Parts: sequence; structure tokens; C-alpha cells
Amino acid sequence: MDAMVRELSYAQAIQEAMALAMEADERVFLMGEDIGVYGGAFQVTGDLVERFGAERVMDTPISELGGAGVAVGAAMTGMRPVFEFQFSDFATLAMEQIVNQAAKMRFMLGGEVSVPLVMRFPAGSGTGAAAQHSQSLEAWLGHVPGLKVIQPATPHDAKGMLLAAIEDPDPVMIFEHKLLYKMKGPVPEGHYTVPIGKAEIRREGRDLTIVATSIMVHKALEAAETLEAEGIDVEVVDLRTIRPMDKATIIESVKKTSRLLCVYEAVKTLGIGAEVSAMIAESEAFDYLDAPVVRLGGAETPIPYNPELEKATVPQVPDIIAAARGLVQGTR
Amino acid sequence: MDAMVRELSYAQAIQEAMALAMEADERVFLMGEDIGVYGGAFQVTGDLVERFGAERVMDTPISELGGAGVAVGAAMTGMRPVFEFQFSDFATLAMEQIVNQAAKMRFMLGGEVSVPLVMRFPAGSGTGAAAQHSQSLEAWLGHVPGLKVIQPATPHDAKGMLLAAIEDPDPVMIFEHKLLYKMKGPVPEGHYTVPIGKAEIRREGRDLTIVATSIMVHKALEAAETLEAEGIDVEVVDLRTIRPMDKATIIESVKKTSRLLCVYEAVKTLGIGAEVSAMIAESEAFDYLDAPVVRLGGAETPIPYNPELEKATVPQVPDIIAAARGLVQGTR
Amino acid sequence: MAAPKRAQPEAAVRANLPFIYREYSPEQLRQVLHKMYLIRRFEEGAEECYMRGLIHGTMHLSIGQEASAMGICMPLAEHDQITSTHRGHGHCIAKGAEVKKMFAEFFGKTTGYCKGRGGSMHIADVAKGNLGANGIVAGGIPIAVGAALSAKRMKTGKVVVSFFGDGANNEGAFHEALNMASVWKLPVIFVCENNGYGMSTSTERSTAVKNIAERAAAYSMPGVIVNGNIFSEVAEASHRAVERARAGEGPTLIESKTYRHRGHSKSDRNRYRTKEEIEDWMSNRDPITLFENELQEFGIIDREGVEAIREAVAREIAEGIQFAKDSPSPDVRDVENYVYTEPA
Amino acid sequence: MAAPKRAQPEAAVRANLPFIYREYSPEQLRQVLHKMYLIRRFEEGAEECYMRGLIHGTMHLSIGQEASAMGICMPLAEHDQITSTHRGHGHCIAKGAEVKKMFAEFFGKTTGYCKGRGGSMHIADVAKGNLGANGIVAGGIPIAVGAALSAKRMKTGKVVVSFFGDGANNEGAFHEALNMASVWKLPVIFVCENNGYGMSTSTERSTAVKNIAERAAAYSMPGVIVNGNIFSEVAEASHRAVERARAGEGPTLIESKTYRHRGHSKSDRNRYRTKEEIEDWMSNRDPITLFENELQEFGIIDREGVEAIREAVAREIAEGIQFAKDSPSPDVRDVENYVYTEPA
Ligand SMILES: Cc1ncc(C[n+]2csc(CCOP(=O)(O)OP(=O)(O)O)c2C)c(N)n1
Ligand SMILES: Cc1ncc(C[n+]2csc(CCOP(=O)(O)OP(=O)(O)O)c2C)c(N)n1
Ligand SMILES: [Mg+2]
Ligand SMILES: [Mg+2]
Repeated sequence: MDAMVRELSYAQAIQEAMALAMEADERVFLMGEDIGVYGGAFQVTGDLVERFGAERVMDTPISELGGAGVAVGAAMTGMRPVFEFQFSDFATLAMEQIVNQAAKMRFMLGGEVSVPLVMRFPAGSGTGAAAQHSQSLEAWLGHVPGLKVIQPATPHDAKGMLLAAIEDPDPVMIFEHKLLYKMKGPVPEGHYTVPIGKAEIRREGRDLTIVATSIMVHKALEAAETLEAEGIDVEVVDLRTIRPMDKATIIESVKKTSRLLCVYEAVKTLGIGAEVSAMIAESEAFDYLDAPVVRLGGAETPIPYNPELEKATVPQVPDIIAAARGLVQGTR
Repeated sequence: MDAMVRELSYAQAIQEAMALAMEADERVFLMGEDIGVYGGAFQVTGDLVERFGAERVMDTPISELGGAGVAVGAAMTGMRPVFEFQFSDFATLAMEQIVNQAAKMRFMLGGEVSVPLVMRFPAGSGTGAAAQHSQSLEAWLGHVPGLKVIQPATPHDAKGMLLAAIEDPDPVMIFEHKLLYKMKGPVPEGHYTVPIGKAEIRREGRDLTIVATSIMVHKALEAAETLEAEGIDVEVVDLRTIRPMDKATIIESVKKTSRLLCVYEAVKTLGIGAEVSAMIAESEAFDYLDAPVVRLGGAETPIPYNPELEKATVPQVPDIIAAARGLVQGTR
Repeated sequence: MAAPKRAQPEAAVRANLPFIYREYSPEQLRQVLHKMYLIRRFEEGAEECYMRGLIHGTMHLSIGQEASAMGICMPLAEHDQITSTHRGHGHCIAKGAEVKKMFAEFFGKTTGYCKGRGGSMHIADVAKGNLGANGIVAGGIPIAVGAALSAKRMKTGKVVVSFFGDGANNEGAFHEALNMASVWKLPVIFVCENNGYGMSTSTERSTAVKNIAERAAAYSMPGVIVNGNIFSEVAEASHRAVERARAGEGPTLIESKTYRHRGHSKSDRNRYRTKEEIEDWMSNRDPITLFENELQEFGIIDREGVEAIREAVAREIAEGIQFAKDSPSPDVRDVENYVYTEPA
Repeated sequence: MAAPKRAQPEAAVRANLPFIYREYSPEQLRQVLHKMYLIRRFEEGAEECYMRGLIHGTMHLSIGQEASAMGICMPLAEHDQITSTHRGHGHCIAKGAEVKKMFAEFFGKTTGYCKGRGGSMHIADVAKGNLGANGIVAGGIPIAVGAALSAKRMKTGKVVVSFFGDGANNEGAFHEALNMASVWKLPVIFVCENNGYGMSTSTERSTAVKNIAERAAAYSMPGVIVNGNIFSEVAEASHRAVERARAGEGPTLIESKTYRHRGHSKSDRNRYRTKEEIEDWMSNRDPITLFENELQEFGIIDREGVEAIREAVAREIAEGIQFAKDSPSPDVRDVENYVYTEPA
């Protein structure tokens, strides 16, 4: 890693991407609740309103459906809105505009318009905010053609993928885990992009592939350290993009390791692990499997308020270690 | 099949279930747009308003979010609403109430309330109504703990499962394929229930299991006839319930046939087939597989208006035949 | 429509004339009649094609609402934009669309406005400023506000009109969109075409206020009620709203009271309104008859002129349908086209 | 609260007294002061526990809004119901909750109102008619309408109050819910506690109307503005609305103008309002001070009486916190409990 590269938090990295994009392109602007003087519920926009003014860092009323629709309309007519949901849970109010309008507009109009819209969804549990402020709903949007759906796991990728998203002609949905916002990591200065649709191998290994998303990438890497000490050599693939999924990278990894564990925070049933597992079954990698694909996802419950219960609902490092061990040792 | 059993259409079967429930329990009432004098967009409520009056067959304003919330509030306080979305696509407006409120209320309140709410979602393509009126979104709700999600495929099950849903203490979401409404089949008179959470083997076979949902059950049965002529003996499992899934029935079937094809209309990626495939990989049935699980789902596109394109977006009988053949003959 | 050229009668007489006779030339007004006929015959043509199985799906006809569509669009410049509804054929034509490309769309052909992907409920004509019909009731309202935000930010001088029905005014999207448009003083005009019913549900049974225009007060914007079947009234209200919007004074809500002669869509048993009510609107308040008679009274057109329009329109419709029939269908291998923007 | 018993001063004098002195007994009014203190101290206690790391998550304190919660709930019977908001501790106490079970909930204990599953944002007390706080702004409004529908259909005579903030009034759910409640004439009262800000966004920047009560006209229901920091004004408005609802005349919108002394939640840098503004509300318009002074003026309580209330409240809070501390945490093996209704 280049010693000259600064460390920024994930939130700062996002902020920097937005600032760069706004400097470079006057069509880019930000919309959301309390993103101006408040700086955003998670201080992601921070003081951008001071630099760019209230017209480009626009506070909206508490009107998620209407706000999303305004963003769609602005995107269809030449602007490049970056829309922040205060919590991804509130996107449930705006699914109509996201799914019926933004995702389908180009298609329904036979290619006559594009919808260069970016939406940011602070997601996930771990803050004690209980069932209505802690969901992970990326699988819903991953099921919707017309959208691109990403989950950057590092400050580096958060900046680079957001810049790629803003430059993308189609609607891109970014799920940001709230617990990542304060995580620091190296972030190059200036403009760069990280491509949408490409997974990244975070750690090479021979015995087992772990495909993880968002915060689970870090937990998987932590688990891999422990497993290494036990002689289990884990490859960790950071999926990064939910739609379109980078099948090739996963397939190649599985062909090498012959074992696959998929780790994600969302409710297990019909979460991203289901897709990864089914995709592998349909791929050439299937014949290389020495054991069936295993998923480690969230419990089949809303997120509870009590902190111990809350932790118990989503995969933790020991769970990953146990699942990996089971897979490699063939005790499932 | 009992010769005395009448034939009813799927829509009539639903109507009969609602009428029986309203007769038996005065807490049951219907809500929705144009379900009164209009009889519902698909004539499912038909003339029920004449029998039960406008208070129990309540037309709502065009207010899906508010309407759903009213249903949640009524269910929490002693009533048993059956809420009709005019098209399942419009449920995108009400996801907040469905997912944040109905699904989680009991949990968030530590078991102090129940939400005995039924919602009906006319779904699917094939009517030329284009991208905003043709979606299959059952996988979204299948991802949400707190909900039960069903997809009856026959008039018999439509009646029996709706009656079970109305009697269920928790929120039950029913996806009804619009093309099934006019399909006729035997429906017993009077009260009976078909349990939520139980799949049904529609056809027994030795060579291959097809797990299908909703209208695809019928297409799978049709395909099975052709395949039989070719010497391929297909078992067709009608999944019926998306959440909670009847894993045991699928596993048993796969242990017998060693091959699994999952057919559904929704967009393939992150649709129900992903879950079925991943579940099998994690189950004891995995070791019985002679070939990897194959999914046949909808194309990765919104539903187009043009009728030929529209057909091409969802699995048709020849597609099922080809996929089944490929699986059995090992050419994938 | 092009910027209005003024007719020039005597000043004193002019002042007493209805708005449109002061504002538009006789030629422009004859064109309006032409377009109203074009809308009517387009709907009838589409209906017939549907009956004959040439068009699939469903459709929502705007027969009876032609003066509303034309009156609102008359003061708009070509670059001004609209969002429309499931009942959007009239808006589309009023904003300048060619009927042959509309028919082609309904026939699911590649020459259609949406290349056969959208159909009636998504008909659009982006080049002429029609951002599209919408299958979601009230779905286009916030989109129009977004387009108006673009216009304001990019200083294009454009005005955006959002058409919607009385049923749509009970959707949350209506509320949220009108509030934001007012707070941000955007150049947008909200046009509620109140035809008395959202599908089968009358405004009395669905809407807790007598006139939808009264809801404008909740957003501190002017609320105007017009007889939507009288072209001049509609055009005048639209004109004022456009002026207000262009002057940066913000949005207006116009309630255009009108009626649809046909059922809601092709599956309507018509149990919620009486034969007499329908008959009354058709016989006594038909917007085309009213406008045609008025033009004749004012000596702007004579019987022969009307006949000529009718014939020209009939030809245009016949040609449009023929064009649609002759056009190619999409290739099924292209089923996943237009989902994403193709790399350039 | 129990049905009011009337105090009996001279008839002439009584007519000139503020509403509450005509309607409620001195003992009842002293209880109100007691409860207002209980809310205040509860919030302070919760804040302190939070600061000391005993409570996790976030919380939204209603300090400064006690008269509003108490005034609205005063005319309600125990079986009447409320839906509440993220800023819901005051409503919960005003509707009759026990603070110890509230603290236990905040501590995530099984003895809490939600057995540790809900926390501050979902605090509820179904037995006392509190159907729950809600983490979704405006999420409880349609739910309240549904509860009112139950009341009407099941003829229980119940009235339902929906509390929400000024920010919530720009949500579509507000619009849809008020419209339906009015069309169906349901026994529900919409109480907008306007504290000037939705998080950091002032009503001027978010809401296109000066007074939120003006929006009532869009739903043909009475819109009433009260000084939310004066208990008597709030209670009187609530009383009238309850009478109207019980008489089957339908809903009322009450705008209760008030202020929150604390930041929005625990992560507020407080950049959107001035120190002076906050100071002014705290010093000159504190609802407890105003009410306490008034009761003293009317001779209903003296300094010692106030002191006694304060001490009793302090004890109740201390005991509540102790109860919470001493209570058991849920077993993590029960993590999937209460997702579905357990078979009986
Ligand atoms: C969100 C949504 N809800 C319901 C429908 C079904 N629907 C289509 S048109 C319509 C009636 C609309 O009434 P109105 O807005 O008055 O327009 P009109 O049909 O009278 O022109 C309904 C209920 C829909 N398309 N979208
Ligand atoms: C649908 C939704 N959007 C946004 C939020 C985040 N949020 C929580 S409280 C709040 C402000 C609410 O303001 P108001 O209604 O005035 O209530 P107050 O906090 O002032 O009591 C916001 C934006 C939320 N919880 N739900
Ligand atoms: Mg209408
Ligand atoms: Mg507020």
C-alpha cells in the first residue's frame, strides 16, 4: 500500500467523492433529509453545504416518496442527483419511484431517456436503533432489472464506486453499512473510479472461498486470520456489487478452493447468499465443489433492540470461523 | 376427485372464501380500491358488496400506503381485514406499512399484539399491461420475517389457503397470478383450510423434481406430459408457500429423483429459485443430486408491452421441457 | 404549440371577448379544433383496433376530455414539458405527438414512441416534451417537480405541467410533490383533470373536500377551478399559471372539471354512474361540440371548414393505423434491450 | 385518565375561569403537575443513564413538550387509544404507563414493555391504550385511523389520538390518513406537536403553509391551533375534539405549538437554532413552570405541595431505574421469539 496515501474514514471518503463530483460537474447535486446544516444523520455530507450552498446540498422535507420522485424527474431532464435516504429502512416509502419509475423508465420509453440517479442507503444493524432502523434490504433491489446495486466495504471503494456511480448513466443504489462510516482506510487523493460489477479478492487462499458483502468482508478477514492459525487457508472475495454480480471472479475462486461460504448480514432467506449459491450450482464451478455451498446470513427475525440479542441476529466472527471449519472439515 | 365437487374459477374460489369468512366472523372485512360496486379490477370481490354492504366491502381512496396502514391499525385492534391491492405493483407504495409495521409490530412490542391481516396481491405478466402492472414481487416479502407469503396455484388452494390466512393470527400475503383468475377447478363447498407452509406434490415422478410456483405449476404439469412421452418421469411440486418454505417436501422429493429444476415467473436473480437451490445445497438432499440444481426464472428485464416480447420474458412450456431434458440428459 | 400570435379586432370589442379570441389567431384556433378532433378520432381508432384484437392489453380513453388537454397545452412552448397519466393519449397529441408513432406503439412496433416496450400506459414523446404517461396513479407528479427543479437549476426557462386525475389527489405523492414545489417555488403547474371518478369511486366517496382546487391552500399556491370542457377557460387558466411559473413565482393547481364518456378502461361494467349522467355530458357538454359551435358563432370557421378538418383527421388516423400495421415488430432476441444504457 | 370530576366554585366565577379549572378538580390538577414532573424527570433520568452508557441506541427527549402530552391525554378514558412517535416517552407516561417498565425497556430487559425488543422508539403500553411509539415518521398516523375504524365498526366508543410532529405533516401518510378519516368520519384526533423543527429542518424550510392546522381545511375537518406549552389550552382543544369524535362527527386536527429543549436525538450538533432561541423557550415558556405558577396563583397548590411532588417523582424515577437494573436480560436463545404468534 502506498505510504503516501492518506487514511480517511468511510464517511469522509464518500464526502470527498461527492465534493469532487460536484466540482467537476455542475449537474451533480445532493438531496436528502437534514444533509445541509445538520450534515446528515451520519455526518456523511458534513459541511458540504458550506462549500456548495443549499441549492446543491438540498434539504428536503420528510417526504421520501416525493423526494425520490423529484430525483427521478431531475435525472431524466439533465441533472445528476445523489439522493440520501436517512436510513435505508425509509426507502420502503419510496419503492414505487425506485422500482416502478427509476428502474424501468428507460426501458418503458424504449431507450429515449436515461436516469443517471444515485441513491445512498445507510443500512444494517449494530447501532441499537431497533427493527425499523436496522434492516438490510439490498436483496430487494438486487432483484430489480434496471438498477445497479453496490455495497462498498472499504473507504477506498466507497469513494471510487460512488464516483463511478455518479458517472453511470443508469440508476445506481449504494448500500452503506452504518458501522463502516467511522472505519478508516487508505484513500487516494483526487479522482478515480472503482468499477461497478467487479468483485475484489481481499485475501488469497487455497482451502475455502468466503464471499462476503459490506461489513462482513471485515469480519471474514478477521475470521481468516484465526483460521490461518489452524491451518485453514481462506480466500475472501468482497462481492462489492449485488447487481450485476461478478460471477466470473466467484467461479474462478471456487474452482481453486472447491469450497464456498457466503456471509452477509441480511436475513438469510432470499438474501444474496441464495443467489450466490444458486449461481454456483448453475456454473462450471459446481463440478469442482468438494462440499455444498453454505450460507451464513441474518436470523429470521426483525432486529431486536437489546444489544446482545441484536448481535445474535447477525453473523459474528466466531460464527464465520465455525462455519468455515465445518465446511473444510466436512462436518456440516 | 369427488364427482360431486363443483368447478369454480380461481377468482370465484377466492370470493367464496371471503364470503364464508365474513359470514362466520363479523370481524372480517374487505378493503381495497374499487372492490365494491365495481367488483374489483379482476372481479374477485364481484357482487359481495351487495351481500355484505359497503361497510364490510370497503372501497378506499387511491391511497395504498394509508390504506395498508389503516388495515394494520384495524388488525391490531380486533378486526380482521383482507386488503386487496389492485395490482401487486402498487404495493411498492405500501412497503413501509407492510414491512416496517405489519411484519414487525408483534416483535417490536414483545408479543403484546398480533396483526391478523391478510393482503392480496394480483401479480404477474401476460395481460399486456406492461412494466408497471406485471411484476412478481413475492421474493421481496419472502425475505421479511414476520410475514407469511403464499402463492396458491389452484382454485381449491386459493379458497383453502385464503381461509387459513384469514384465521391466521399473523400477517399473510397472498400472491395471485392474474392469469389464474379465470382458470377453473374443483372446489369443495363450505369451510375447509389448506395449511400455510405445506407444499403439495402435484404429480409423482422418478427422474426429476420440478418445484414450481403459481401459474408455473400448470406449465410444469403440461411440460411433464410431453416429457413423459419421451420417457422422462417428472415429479411436480407446487411450492404454495414462499415463507415459511416447506423444505421437507422438497428435500424428500429430491432424495427420490436426484434432480431439481425450479420454475418461477419472477426475475431469475434473487427470485424464489435462488432460495430453493441454496436450501437444497445446505440440506441432506445435496448428496443425492446427480446434477446441479437448475433455475428457470424470468428474464432480467422489466415486462415489455409487446406480446411476443412479454411471453419471451417468462418461462414457457417449451423452455421447461428443454431445461428438464437438459438436466436429465446431463447437457447443461 | 408555437408562441401565440394575437388576433387584431377592434380594441374595444376585443376586451370583451373570451380569452382565447384575444390571445390567439383564427388560424391557431382552427388548429385547436383540428387537434381536438384528432384526439377524439385517435381514441375512437384505438378503441376500434382494440375491439378487433389488433391491440392487446388495456387502454384508458380520454374521449370527453379533449378541451382540457388542449387548453392546458396551448400556452406551452415546445420545449416545455409534461408528465401524463394512464389516460394520456390526449395529452400526448396536445403536446405535439404524431399519431402514427402512437398507433405504432399501441401495435407494439419498433416504430412506436417506445419501440413497442411501453404501450398505451407509457406513451411518451420526449422530443416534444412529453416525459411520459404513467401506469402509477400520481407517479408522474413528483417526477414533474423534478423536471421543474432541473429547469430552475439549469435556467432553461422551461415550465413543466403535471397532469393527473381526481383519484390521484388522494395519493401521498400528490401531497409531497405539491408541498416541495411550493417550498422551492418551482415552475410547475399541477393540473387535476377531475372527471368525477377514480375508476368507480366518485370524488364524494374518496375525497374529503368539495373542490380539489381547495387543497391548493394547504400548499400556499393558487387553486383555480375551470370548466374543463370549455377550451377558452382552460387555456386562460393555463396561460396565467404559465406566466406565474415563468416569472419565478412558483406553482399553481388547476382543477379542470370534466368527464370521460367511456368506461374507465376496457373492463368496466359501468355500474357506478347512470346512463342519464353519461348521456347528459355527451349531449350537452361535449367539449368539441361546444368549441366548434363557439368558433362558428364567432365566424372563425364555417361548416365546410369543419368538414375539411374532419376529413383531414380521418385521413391522418387511417394513415397512422396503416403505418402501425406495416411497421416491424421487435425481434424477441432483443428482449433485454433498453434495460440499461448501452455503452456508447 | 379517569373521567373528570368537576370542581364546584361559585357559578359566576367559574364561567370566567380557564377551561381546566371548570373541568377538573384541584386534586386532578395536582396530579397533572405530578405527571408533568414525572415526564420531565423520566427524560432526564433516561438521558443520564444514556450518558453513563447504561442505555444503548439513541433517544429523542420530549423535555419542553410535557403540557402537550398531558393536555391531549387528559380528556381520554383509559380504553381510548393513542399512536405515538419516536419522541414518545411523554405520551406513554401521559397515557398511564409505569416508568419502571419504561426504564426496563430502555435497559433492554425482559420486564420492559416490549421485553427488551423494542426500546425507546417502540415503547408501547397496549393495556393502557398506547399502541406504540413508531420509528417511522408519520408511520402511526394511518394505524391510528385503522384503530378508529375498529372502534367505529365494533362500536366500542373508543377515541383514538395520533400524535406526530411538524416534520411528519409532509409525509404522504399524513395526507392519505387524514383524508380517509374524514371521508369515513372516524373517531380520531390528529395531534401535530409542532416544535418548529423536523430534526434540523424548520417548518419554514419544509412546509408550504404557515400553520399546519390550516391543512385541516384540505380534509374538511376543524383545524385548531393551541399554545402547546399551556396545559389548559391543550386540554380544552383535546376535550372538544374528543366530544366531536365521540359524537360521531369525525376527526379534528390540533396543532400544538411547542418546543423541544434538547437536541433532536443524541447525535445533534445543534447548528440549526440559536442559543438565544433555546434559552428563551427554556426560561420564559417552560410548560411546567407556567403550569406550576398558574396552580399556585389559583391557590391549588403551594410551595410545599410542589416540593412534595418533586420528591415523590424523584423517588419514583430512582426506583424505576433500580427496577430496570435489577431486571433480567433476555436469553439470546430466544432471539427469534415474538416474530410470529406462538401456537396456543
Ligand atoms: C398507485 C395506483 N393505484 C391504483 C391504480 C389503478 N388505477 C388505474 S387508473 C385508476 C383510477 C384513477 O383515477 P383518476 O386519477 O381520477 O384518473 P382517471 O382514470 O379518472 O382519468 C386506478 C385506481 C394505479 N394504476 N396506480
Ligand atoms: C420516514 C422517516 N423519515 C425520516 C426519519 C428520520 N427522522 C426521525 S425523527 C425525524 C424528525 C421528525 O420531525 P418531527 O415530525 O417534527 O418530530 P420531532 O422530532 O420534532 O418531534 C426524522 C427526519 C424517520 N424516522 N422516518
Ligand atoms: Mg378521475
Ligand atoms: Mg418537530
